Amino acid sequence: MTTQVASLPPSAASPDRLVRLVASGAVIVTILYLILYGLYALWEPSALTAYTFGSLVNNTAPLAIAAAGETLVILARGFDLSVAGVISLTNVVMASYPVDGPGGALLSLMLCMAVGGIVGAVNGYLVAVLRLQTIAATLGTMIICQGLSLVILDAPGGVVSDFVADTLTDTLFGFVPVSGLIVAAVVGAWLMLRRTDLGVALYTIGTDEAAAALSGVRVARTRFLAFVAAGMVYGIAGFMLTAQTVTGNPNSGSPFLMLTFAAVALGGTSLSGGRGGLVGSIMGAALLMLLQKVLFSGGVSSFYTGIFQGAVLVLAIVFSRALTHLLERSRA
Amino acid sequence: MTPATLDPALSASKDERRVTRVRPELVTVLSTFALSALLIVASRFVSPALGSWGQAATVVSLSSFLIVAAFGQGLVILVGGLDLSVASLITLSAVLCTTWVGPEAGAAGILLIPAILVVCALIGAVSGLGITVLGIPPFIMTMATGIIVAAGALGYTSGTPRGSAPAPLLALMKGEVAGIPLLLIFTAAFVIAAAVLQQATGFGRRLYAVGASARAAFVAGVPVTRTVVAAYMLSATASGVAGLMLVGYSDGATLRMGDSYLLPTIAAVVVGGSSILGGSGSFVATVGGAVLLTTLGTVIAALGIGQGWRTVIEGSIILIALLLLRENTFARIRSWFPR
Amino acid sequence: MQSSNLSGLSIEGIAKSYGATVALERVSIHLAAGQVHALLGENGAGKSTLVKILSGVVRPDTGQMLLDGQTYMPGTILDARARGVATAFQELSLPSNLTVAECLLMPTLRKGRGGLVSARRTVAAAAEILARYDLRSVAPSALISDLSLAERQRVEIVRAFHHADRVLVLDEPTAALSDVTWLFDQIRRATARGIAILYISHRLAEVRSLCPVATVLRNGRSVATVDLRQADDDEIFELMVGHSKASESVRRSRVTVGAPVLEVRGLTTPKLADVSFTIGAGEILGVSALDGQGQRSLFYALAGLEKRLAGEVLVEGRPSRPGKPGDALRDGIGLLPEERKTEGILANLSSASNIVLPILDRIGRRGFVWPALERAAALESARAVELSPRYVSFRIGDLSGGNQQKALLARTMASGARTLLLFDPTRGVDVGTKEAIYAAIQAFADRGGSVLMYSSELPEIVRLADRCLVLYGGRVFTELAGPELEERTMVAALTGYTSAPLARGAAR
Amino acid sequence: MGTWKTGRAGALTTTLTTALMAALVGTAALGGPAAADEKKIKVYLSLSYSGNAWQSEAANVVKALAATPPYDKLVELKEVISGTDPQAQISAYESMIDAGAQGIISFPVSATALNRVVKRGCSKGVKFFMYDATVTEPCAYNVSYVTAGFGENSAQALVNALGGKGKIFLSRGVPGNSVDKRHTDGAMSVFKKYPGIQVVSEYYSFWDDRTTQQETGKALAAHPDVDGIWAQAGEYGAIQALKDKGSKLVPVTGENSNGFRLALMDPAAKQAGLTGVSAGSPPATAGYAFKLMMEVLTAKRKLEPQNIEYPLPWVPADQVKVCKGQKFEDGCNAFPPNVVPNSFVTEVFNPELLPELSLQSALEGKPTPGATIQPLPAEVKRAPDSPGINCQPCKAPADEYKVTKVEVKPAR
Repeated sequence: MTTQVASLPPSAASPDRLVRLVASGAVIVTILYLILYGLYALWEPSALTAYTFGSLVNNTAPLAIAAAGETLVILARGFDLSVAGVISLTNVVMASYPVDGPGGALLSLMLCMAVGGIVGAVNGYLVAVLRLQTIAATLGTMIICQGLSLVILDAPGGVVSDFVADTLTDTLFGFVPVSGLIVAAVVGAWLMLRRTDLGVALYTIGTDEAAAALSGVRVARTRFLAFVAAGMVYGIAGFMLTAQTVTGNPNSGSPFLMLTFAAVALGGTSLSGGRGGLVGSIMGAALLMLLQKVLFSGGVSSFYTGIFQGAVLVLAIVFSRALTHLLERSRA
Repeated sequence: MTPATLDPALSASKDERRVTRVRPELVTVLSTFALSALLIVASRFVSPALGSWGQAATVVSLSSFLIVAAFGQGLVILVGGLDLSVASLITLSAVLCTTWVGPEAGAAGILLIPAILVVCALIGAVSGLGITVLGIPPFIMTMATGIIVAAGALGYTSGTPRGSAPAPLLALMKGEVAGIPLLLIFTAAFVIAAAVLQQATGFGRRLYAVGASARAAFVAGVPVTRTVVAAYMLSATASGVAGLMLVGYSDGATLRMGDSYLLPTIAAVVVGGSSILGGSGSFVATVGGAVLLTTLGTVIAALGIGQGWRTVIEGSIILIALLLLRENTFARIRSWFPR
Repeated sequence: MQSSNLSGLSIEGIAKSYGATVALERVSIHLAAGQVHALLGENGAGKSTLVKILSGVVRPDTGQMLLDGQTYMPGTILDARARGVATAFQELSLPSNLTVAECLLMPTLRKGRGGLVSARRTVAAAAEILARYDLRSVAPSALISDLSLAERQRVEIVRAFHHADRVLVLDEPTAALSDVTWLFDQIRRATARGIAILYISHRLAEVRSLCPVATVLRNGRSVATVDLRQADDDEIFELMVGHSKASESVRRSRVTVGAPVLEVRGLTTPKLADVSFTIGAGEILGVSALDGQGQRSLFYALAGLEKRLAGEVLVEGRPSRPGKPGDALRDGIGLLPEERKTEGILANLSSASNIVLPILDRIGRRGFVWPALERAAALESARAVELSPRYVSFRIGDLSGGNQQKALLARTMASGARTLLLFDPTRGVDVGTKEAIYAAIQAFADRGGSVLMYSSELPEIVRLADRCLVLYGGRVFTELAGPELEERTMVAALTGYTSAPLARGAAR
Repeated sequence: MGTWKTGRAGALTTTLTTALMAALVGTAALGGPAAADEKKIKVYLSLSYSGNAWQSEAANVVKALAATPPYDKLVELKEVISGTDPQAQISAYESMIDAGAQGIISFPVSATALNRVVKRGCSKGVKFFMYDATVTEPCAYNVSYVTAGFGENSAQALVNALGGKGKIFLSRGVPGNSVDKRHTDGAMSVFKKYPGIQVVSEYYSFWDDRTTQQETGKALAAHPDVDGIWAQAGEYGAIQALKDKGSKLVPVTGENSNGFRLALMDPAAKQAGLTGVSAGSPPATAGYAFKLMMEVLTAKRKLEPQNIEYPLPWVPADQVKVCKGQKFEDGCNAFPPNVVPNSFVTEVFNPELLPELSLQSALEGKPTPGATIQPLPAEVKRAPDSPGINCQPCKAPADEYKVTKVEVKPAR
């Protein structure tokens, strides 16, 4: 090498991984969660009981899992509105075709994931192969899923098997909520996925699709699989929602539409793809659900709840940006 | 074809490779309107009373709100954002209109209508500043302003919006001039003015530039922050106008007035061929998208089947329309007609 | 000329159209194993399309390719790699979120326990690859986004070498490299192993030192394959553009330098220390430096893109403290940015929209900028840089790099700024376009404008500049003018008198 | 966004955040749980979405009653709006139970999804009083008109007005909602009996005036020759859509908006062909449920959890009478247009059950000056079983869709 290399700034050494980790969305949103939980416990001492925590986890699980699925699509630079449709659809399917016992629960779970996977495959085909814009294609499939939900169940009702209703909302050893374990399983699957070629490819096409293609990443296939995987995860969310509400409702998915995106964004995942992760989204969902509790225990109610919710949403993002900025500056 | 040797015919440095000149946007616009017309005509099979001018008039009046609100949404999408506060701002302006102005408003009361739009624009400015200055993702920022505004409207009215529409708005929505509905004239004027603003002013061109690449536009000297904030202000104002029109249409305000417009505004923009990532699209195409969606709604409403299947058909037709409107489709159709 | 030969890659009668746009009409080339074959042509001649076809990104409409006698028609990058064909792309293709190691091994990383990706093994494998190609200075675990442009280019090249067992395509591999010794060494080692190399560069000197033969592409056709030892520059140039070229390398005629236009006093930024200079009306001040000596910081600080820590800037006597490029424009300073792709073009928009962006308010009538007005203004600006009128209504992203650069230069000049900051205005640009750009810059100066120009190519500075600042370590190392302003002195100054002359300087 | 300039926004963001976070924590701390008055009965009002007139009137009458002596000294009422998402309401109920609620009066957004948390509340001694909408959990009290036969009675009235023959629209509520289904099933049980009645269009109006207007407009484009409209809430929009189309009006049955009632008594509209019945969901149910709950909580009444039927309001066109004052007095049942908006739901009053209320209570949630709480009649009317609405599993009575309010004319 000639001298000029020596005169260059040294090739960026392996960056400070710790700082990067701390500045990542997941950690910041967890910090925020702990702060808010502290506030909640301060105002509502029962917040620290296993029961309250368990029911909070139960309440959070469907949104957290739905947000986890959405993250897969968003990382690959897409929007998936079909999350609302899949949750409604799996919910009414489960309530219309209940199967009893642990084996039945497993069968239902498989069925939900299959339904979600099929919807995801349709989305994936429309987006990755036919090259429709993600938001437009998934809007179409969301509407179709909502229609199908109404066809299957035209009014709330149906039957949910006792095993699903009771066991999945129970706690193990008195303090481990089963729904939390399911969320943990999703996280586990994600951590495995991240360490596969597909996982790396997912981030890469979200960052720079053209460069990814030139690096040998099969962009269409990766995006297709991201939608399929996301659909299957929404299926799990629908399954958990059914376990919690013990009923079928053709509109049950609608409230999830905006909330999943909010959870993903709160969790530090960039809505323009390539940056973020699934754990952050799950914590983002948990934060949103906790917020209701904190506002209630803080005595904020009635009309003004919305104002606080909106403000906290913005502040959470600003806070995480500021923290990232401070950390980066301290590193520099 | 010439062999790979020096060819005298090539000595002049002339590039003879042909290039397409048909603009895809134009094709999108024509296709959306053609599809709408086709749907109206085809709807005769659904009900004999359909496919008439009466139905077309219904479509125009029902799509006018969507057209106005989608203009704002389109501007925001053009700069690479998304406005989720559309629904709340429609509601807010409707509520303020019936409470501030009301049916018996005199000249002074009418002056409050611009004031309502200023309130909307200021809220849009807050969204825009949050996005540009604080760097909050548009999705979250406008969702938050939406939630806050909705809560504010709820608190302001204690849940019950009072009053009804001022006379000028009633006249706008229901009146006629020389046999032509005033609403049609207003909508046409709005579309022209809005299309000119977006396509043929410095501000409009800068919106495209920012949407194409905010960084490159910034380096080229475009005041990016100001342009983006202005887009959000205009979007909020357009939502406000849509809210006022809805007050005139239904002679009153409800707190859920705007709820059913959020997704349709986005759908109209996207069906009109704009990229959700910004930097492309035209307002006339968005109008086509809005008209197409509304036509679809009226035709499907007349189908004698259950709501579930109706919804399934609606979703399917949206997907089919999107597939037909793809650029590939145009390219293929064009290849059938060699010049 | 090569006769048909089984070993190597034969391209026969390839054509490709995008819709109604014809990119390649008929191209035939034979790449012999173990030989470096140059591909020459103006921007827009169809080189990128040919590269894409060879790499498996697009399929040709007609024609065939034979690799060692077997049909070669890759459908994907991976197909191409499987046959031993790999490309180092001009628009670098390294996803910025990946580490160097991941980039080198994508799409299949090294696995550890349970079939999961092992970061350790991936890094180890990558370190081995980097070592094999003498690029130990880049850490395999570094993120691409943390690398300099030159380092990225090197990684891109190493990746191509790593995957190219039979054929290697190098598309403008030296665009971001100040030093080419390393690359040339690697090329020689590869040819020694019998690899056929297609080498694309705008730098004729480079091409001559590497390649025995060259194929010239013009308007989508391969017009000739020439033995470079027997063809002089003018002949090649004539083949490329279709007419003979005006005499070159005339030192610009010196007009009298007018009153100071841009005065910089003690400018300091985090990467720049106490830089002072003055440019007069009609003067072109060159800036020369090795990679990363603060030249970018200098340009960006003047244009309002970077914070200043100290110092004063006067434009025609008035202080200029731009907070953003818009302010700088108002002060009369226009910047041609470094990274064309990310900071220059608005890829989705037409060239016309790109060109008139800073002057929208001026060209409008009563505030309306009708498409006709935009087009007229753009055409006028395009003329100054010899941008073909037919490109004005094209989507700029579809144009070749050279034409994009012309459009950007047209934009900067049309902005009305009296001081232009041109950062490497001819990067990745072909000979014909270079001439047009030189002419435009000279004309601008002749009209009394002042220019601050950084270039990675020394002859360019020698040819255009009246004086030249040499930056080293963020400081003005020396200022060269008059007879001192020639390549040998500059090479010495660039390295701070520390080392042997640079390869490129020596090659010229 | 925000990435076109580098490293500028950072410092500003930091400062702002610190300030804002401090402010937030500060406000939150100040607004922390008010020191609860130990002696007062802790009651929560859980709303779905206070977004339409009906919801806010229902909430207002509860608030007004809670502030009417002697309850103003007895009860501490807190309102929580949780939206239309069952999960949010589950979470809200959980919080209320944890916060030591003694009674929860609520509009439940789902008949079944809340059962689990309701059951848990019951086991902790919380009394749940559901108004209008219902839950199937037997430990809750459901107070509702839903079983009182709105659908079949109004359908029969429409059939009678049309002489058993004609094309009609069904303007329904929210797709996939059990109350909408109950009403529509009831109505269809009547329409099916008349071969001359032809349902030419069926659409969903989400119980909203403006949506009804738009959807009716679409249906009118396909069927301009419609003879009658059977509508759920939002009926005033149907009348506006008819007016938008031209001069001809047709018989319309619908719910209780003030605009609809005024239209029914408008001579010009009557001339143009409008007639019908105003019936349906009364916000007054909330007030009745609240008073019942308070009587149970204060041990003035012994009442096991059960389904209680609130009487169906029934005002045919010829019985609409405009009130002069602030209440329903002398048999009046509508208000002048300048007093309340068209969307105002008139059936917020009940002279016998809720004499404490006035317009001010309904619109602003304030007690009527001088009013005191009057005891309720001792008797409550038990509601029949309605599977999936107020019980599960159970069987509906054979005469579930019996028409009670009008004469059943035989089909021709």
